[in-house]
Amino acid sequence: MPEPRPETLTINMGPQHPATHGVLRLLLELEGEVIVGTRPIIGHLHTGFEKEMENRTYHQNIVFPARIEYLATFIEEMAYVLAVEKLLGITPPPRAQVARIILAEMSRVASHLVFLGSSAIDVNVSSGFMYCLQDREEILDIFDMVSGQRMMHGYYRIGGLHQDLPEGFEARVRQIAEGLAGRVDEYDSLLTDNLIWRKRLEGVAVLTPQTALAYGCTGPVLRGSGVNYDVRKAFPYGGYEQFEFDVPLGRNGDAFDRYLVRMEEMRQSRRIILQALDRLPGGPVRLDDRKIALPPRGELVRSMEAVIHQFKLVSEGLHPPAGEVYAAVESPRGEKGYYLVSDGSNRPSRVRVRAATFNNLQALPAMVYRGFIADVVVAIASLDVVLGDVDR
Amino acid sequence: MPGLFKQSVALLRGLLITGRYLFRPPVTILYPEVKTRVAPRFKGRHWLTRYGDGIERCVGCELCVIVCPAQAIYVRAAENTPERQVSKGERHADQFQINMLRCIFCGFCEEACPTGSIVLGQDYELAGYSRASLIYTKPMLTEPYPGASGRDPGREV
Amino acid sequence: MTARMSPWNPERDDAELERRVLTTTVERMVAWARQGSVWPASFGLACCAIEMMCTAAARFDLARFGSELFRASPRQADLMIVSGRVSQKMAPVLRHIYDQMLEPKWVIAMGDCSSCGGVFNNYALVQGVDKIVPVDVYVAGCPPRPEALMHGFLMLREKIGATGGRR
Amino acid sequence: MISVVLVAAIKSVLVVVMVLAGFAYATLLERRLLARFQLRYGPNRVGPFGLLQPIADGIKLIFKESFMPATADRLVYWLAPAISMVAALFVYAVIPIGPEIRFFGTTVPLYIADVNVGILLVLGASSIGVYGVILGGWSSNNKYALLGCLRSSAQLISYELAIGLAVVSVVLTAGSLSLVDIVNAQQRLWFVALQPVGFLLFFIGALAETNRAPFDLPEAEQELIAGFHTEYGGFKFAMFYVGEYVGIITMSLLVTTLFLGGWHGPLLPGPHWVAIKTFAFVCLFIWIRATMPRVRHDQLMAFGWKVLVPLGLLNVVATAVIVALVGG
Amino acid sequence: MEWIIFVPAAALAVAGGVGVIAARQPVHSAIALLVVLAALAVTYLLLTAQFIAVLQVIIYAGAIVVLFLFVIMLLHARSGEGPIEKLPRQRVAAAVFAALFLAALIAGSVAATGPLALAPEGFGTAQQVGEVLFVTYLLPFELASVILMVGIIAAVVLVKRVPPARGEGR
Amino acid sequence: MSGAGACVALLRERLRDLDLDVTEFRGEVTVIVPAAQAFEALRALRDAPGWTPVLTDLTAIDRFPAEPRFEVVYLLTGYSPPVRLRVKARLPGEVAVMASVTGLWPGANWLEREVYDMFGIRFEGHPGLTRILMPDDWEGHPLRKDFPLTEEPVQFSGHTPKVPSTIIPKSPPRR
Repeated sequence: MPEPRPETLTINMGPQHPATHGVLRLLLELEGEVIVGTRPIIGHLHTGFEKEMENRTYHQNIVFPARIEYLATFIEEMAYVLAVEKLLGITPPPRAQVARIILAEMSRVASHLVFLGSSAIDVNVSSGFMYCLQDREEILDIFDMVSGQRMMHGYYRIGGLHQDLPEGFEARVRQIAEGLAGRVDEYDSLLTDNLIWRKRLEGVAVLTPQTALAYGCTGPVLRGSGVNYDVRKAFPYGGYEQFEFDVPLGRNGDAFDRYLVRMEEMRQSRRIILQALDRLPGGPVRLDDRKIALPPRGELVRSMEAVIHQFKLVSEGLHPPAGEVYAAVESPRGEKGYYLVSDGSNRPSRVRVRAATFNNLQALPAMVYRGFIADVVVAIASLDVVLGDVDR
Repeated sequence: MPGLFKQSVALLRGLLITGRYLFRPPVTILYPEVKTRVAPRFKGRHWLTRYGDGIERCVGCELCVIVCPAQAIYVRAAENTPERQVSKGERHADQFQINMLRCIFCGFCEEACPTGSIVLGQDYELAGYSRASLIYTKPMLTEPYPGASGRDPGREV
Repeated sequence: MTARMSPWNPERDDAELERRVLTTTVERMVAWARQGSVWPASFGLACCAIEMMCTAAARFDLARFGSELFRASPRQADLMIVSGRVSQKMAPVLRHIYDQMLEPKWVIAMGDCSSCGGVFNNYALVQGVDKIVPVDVYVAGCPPRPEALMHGFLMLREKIGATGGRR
Repeated sequence: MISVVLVAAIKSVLVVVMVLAGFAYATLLERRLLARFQLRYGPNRVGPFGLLQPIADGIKLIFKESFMPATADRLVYWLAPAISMVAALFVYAVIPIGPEIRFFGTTVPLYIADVNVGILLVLGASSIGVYGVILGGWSSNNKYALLGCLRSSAQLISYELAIGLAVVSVVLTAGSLSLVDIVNAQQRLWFVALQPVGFLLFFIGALAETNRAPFDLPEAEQELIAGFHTEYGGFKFAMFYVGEYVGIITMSLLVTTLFLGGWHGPLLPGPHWVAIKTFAFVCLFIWIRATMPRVRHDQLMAFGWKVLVPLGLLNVVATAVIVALVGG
Repeated sequence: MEWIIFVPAAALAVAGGVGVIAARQPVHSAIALLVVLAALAVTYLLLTAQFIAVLQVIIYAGAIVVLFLFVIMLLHARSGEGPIEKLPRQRVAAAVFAALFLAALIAGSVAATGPLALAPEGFGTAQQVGEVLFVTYLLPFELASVILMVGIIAAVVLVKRVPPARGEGR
Repeated sequence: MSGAGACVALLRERLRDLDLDVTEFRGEVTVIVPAAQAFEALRALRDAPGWTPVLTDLTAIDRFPAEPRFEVVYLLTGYSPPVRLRVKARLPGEVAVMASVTGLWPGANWLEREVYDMFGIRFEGHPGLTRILMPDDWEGHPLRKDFPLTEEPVQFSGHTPKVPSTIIPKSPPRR
């Protein structure tokens, strides 16, 4: 940003500001109320994930991804676990795969609900916020039931899942998925048709496809600008190639299109969940390889061998071959990738987290140029930033 | 003009939606009086469980210490003596501390425990006026009687 | 309608939090008022902030205790819920916001990261927000369930009721 | 002479107490009602049903540290919230809540003063109220507060115009500037039927004038932290708060008085009707807040100047023509 | 009876007037001006000219001084406090003129020894103001509005800047 | 452009004197180019017909104490058809300087700043190479292997334990 000109007013938005969805700091240069310069300052939530993960074993690292992007927790865990599995060259059992997809799509819905809720409160529809969070609670209840935690599940394991899905899981997921269509329709009529909502979002924070590509934007931000790229379709992972779903695209690249894309994605997630429930296979949920996955609990009392495996795997961790992989998933915010470099030891020698919002956020100055302060709020909301993901 | 009419109707419909909620009962859980029933798998406060006969399960193997990503557990093992047979193995945990403020409730310790001693219970009300008050020691962690943690004391692991 | 909780116990707690007997009626009235009207600053950092939002949302409804007025301006807030990890870069900002709040003010360290760094024991994070600001209540959990936060909040209320808001 | 002053003084005190109580419970009403729109309970723990919540809030704010930003303009920083509150309370001198009643053998009118330009006085008081906002925002020496106060005063001035035009049409219809006369003119037919456009204008203007959703830009916390009162805390903040909520009650009362026949209504005595109608409007304000997104500042100004003001002018002209034709 | 109200109001008006020129802070000047206007409104009320009093508040206090404040704040926000201009010669001239004006005032009030004239019936009512504005002095009134309009257009033209070409901030 | 192989072929054709080292692991193609020619190679890839690669990621690896110590990693993705290609350049520890690719992809701006912040690798031609995640006055580059994790012992009553990362020691690489 050039030196502030005398006739402009520089205001500092954040790092603690209600609209920045966390600890993002923006230096806005204003002419009146028109923005002529934006400088995002990030790093206020830098947690040192990459370094931390390089100092833990592959198994211990399972706890970290969900804390990086804390809104799409299951998708995050999936990304990391997939990366390690790719490094090891293994595939989890089919039941685990489908269960992961169900949980990932539920996570996506939960995350989009937070997006919707926080966008709503950013333009002061506090009720919409409450309804969205209440719907999310229903989903979190299922997560709690499955993993014992609402947000930081630690449920996925390298080579499968921690334990089988609980009793009554399918029925409850189905019930929520069935009800989801009505909920999304209700939000549609509460917000989409609302004149003020449209006026606030339409034509605001426009992102052209060229700019989006230049900044490496992904996810709904990119698709809102009309570029068809969804990791689930382009580089299918974890069994997504077996499911039918559409990738919604926007046309104008404004905040309204991104909002619509996310609304439609919730409907598509519902489709995937229902399909996955129909074809959820039986069988084990963890690989039967004692070098990778812990033995079943029951064996510990019967077999000395199992106890030895348990001790070895816990106290040493697993040892993938030397090499490097990049595994990406489609998180609610875009392409989330884990780039793991192994030197053959029990710790990754390099963990790189490719954060979708880091790239998306770079496009913010271009999006809000010559907009109003109020548009910045909408733009940040429509980017759906998670600062944990940006700063890592 | 028809556009204006449609828009006004949309605004009114928004009002109707929120208005409808006014007549629904609140979903609020009246927390301190009504405790939320967490899922059976819920990972809350830790317990060191006992067998049905009251013998402690923990053998002081320190696998939980090793696997803990936050290193929130500290165990000092001691030999069992014929006079004082605390656990079934050769050793038992002489000291067992968990720093609840470091623990992230991931459940890895429970998974790693070969005897099923450490379990994550249902209690989530963990708060204190000082950091030290949240370092739980063995007397606080050991279940007072078999099954107090809510887990079947007769289970194998 | 006060909550049934573990009573305020001075022995159990640190010396600086020792009980101060409220003598006059006015003091009691003020303590009662402060207890019933704790307005938190809307100060969200990381994962815990999401659970803090849930605490204010319909299912848990912190508003029942008169505390739903999350104030964007620290000047109007009484309580800072440090909800998430505090990085070295954020620490001065946090302190600044705390300084902007008017006395009497309280701090809840919500979750492991703000209480002591939690699982992130590394260069980037302040290992415990009590190194920057005085903390009244620590809530364990990663993140704590909304009920757990509420439990901590009720403990804080109890403390305010017992001390009248002075440290 | 003395007795006149005494009665006026007693009535003033009564009104101030009532209005302040009304303010306190308007905040509680808003919090409880908003909560019910959002499937929750709202404050219900402090006192029975949460009824003591506003009192707790008030005591807490009074006993909060008294504070002033180091760089603030001392005089103005103090003056602003006081202006805000006093201007809001002043209006009640002329708003009638009922006809005369018999009391200890004397006839006591249920209004403090029947000024023959009463409605203009209300407008005048609200134009003074702007100073609270503008000076408060300026004196805190904070960029957010300054932006908030500029926005806010621009908004208040613009929408005052719309309100003024709506009022003019009512005045033309009633043929008097006195609020008592205006209410009496509605004995047979409420002005909401005669002046539907005026009613709409006034209602929208009232939302904007009291900084309520969807026009609550001055304190748009997602954009400007807390707007003009960002730097205010404790009791001074409470005074702004009083000004704001009293404003809501005032506007509801005015809508009642100007368009809904004031104290006229079947069966119940006058003041009850005024209370019921006002309460309904306060609820409507809250309902709208629970539903509507916030408009953007430029959209707000455009709406005010390009839609409301021309509409108001047309309405005044049309009313004048009709009054001239019918009444002449 | 009226003296009880008139004297403080008049004193306040004078004090406010002094405040306008004496205050260092422009905002304080504006507030002092507000006091003057309010005190004047009170004196209008004493003349039973309620309508004029209220108009005084609405128009002067409600609009004009607000605009002053706007200007002050916008300038203040941009460039900080401007240096106080010292023009010694003007001060001398101002003092001379002020003295002359004071003398004229005193002379006028001494000369007016007759009984105080009562305000005419209906003085200051809406009807009377309307008649004066729209009947007696219609032409000057409309001319004034045209002049104001010209001023507004000029201000807009002067202030309006051509927006810079669209470029993307970094 | 039908796949990563075609990209490599194109690179070979465009830059004949380029010293390419192509490896494949788990289906991912990595091209190692000399640091001095990395910019040329990346430009050739970006302008290659048939795809419009997006710079998905830009990061670095520290192989301390091995030399050359650093590897700068560019991950290119073509969206239609979906192709991924990883380009790496090795840098010595003493003069860790690369040519900035912000001219090719504006999105590289923050990514390069992050690499600078975390590894201390400088990018020449970058419009404003300053710290991005760490405070401006921070000393050191956290993701370098010789930068300590800076742990503190967990608080227990009456005991000071080892720091977390030493509980499970890093095992020597297995074959």
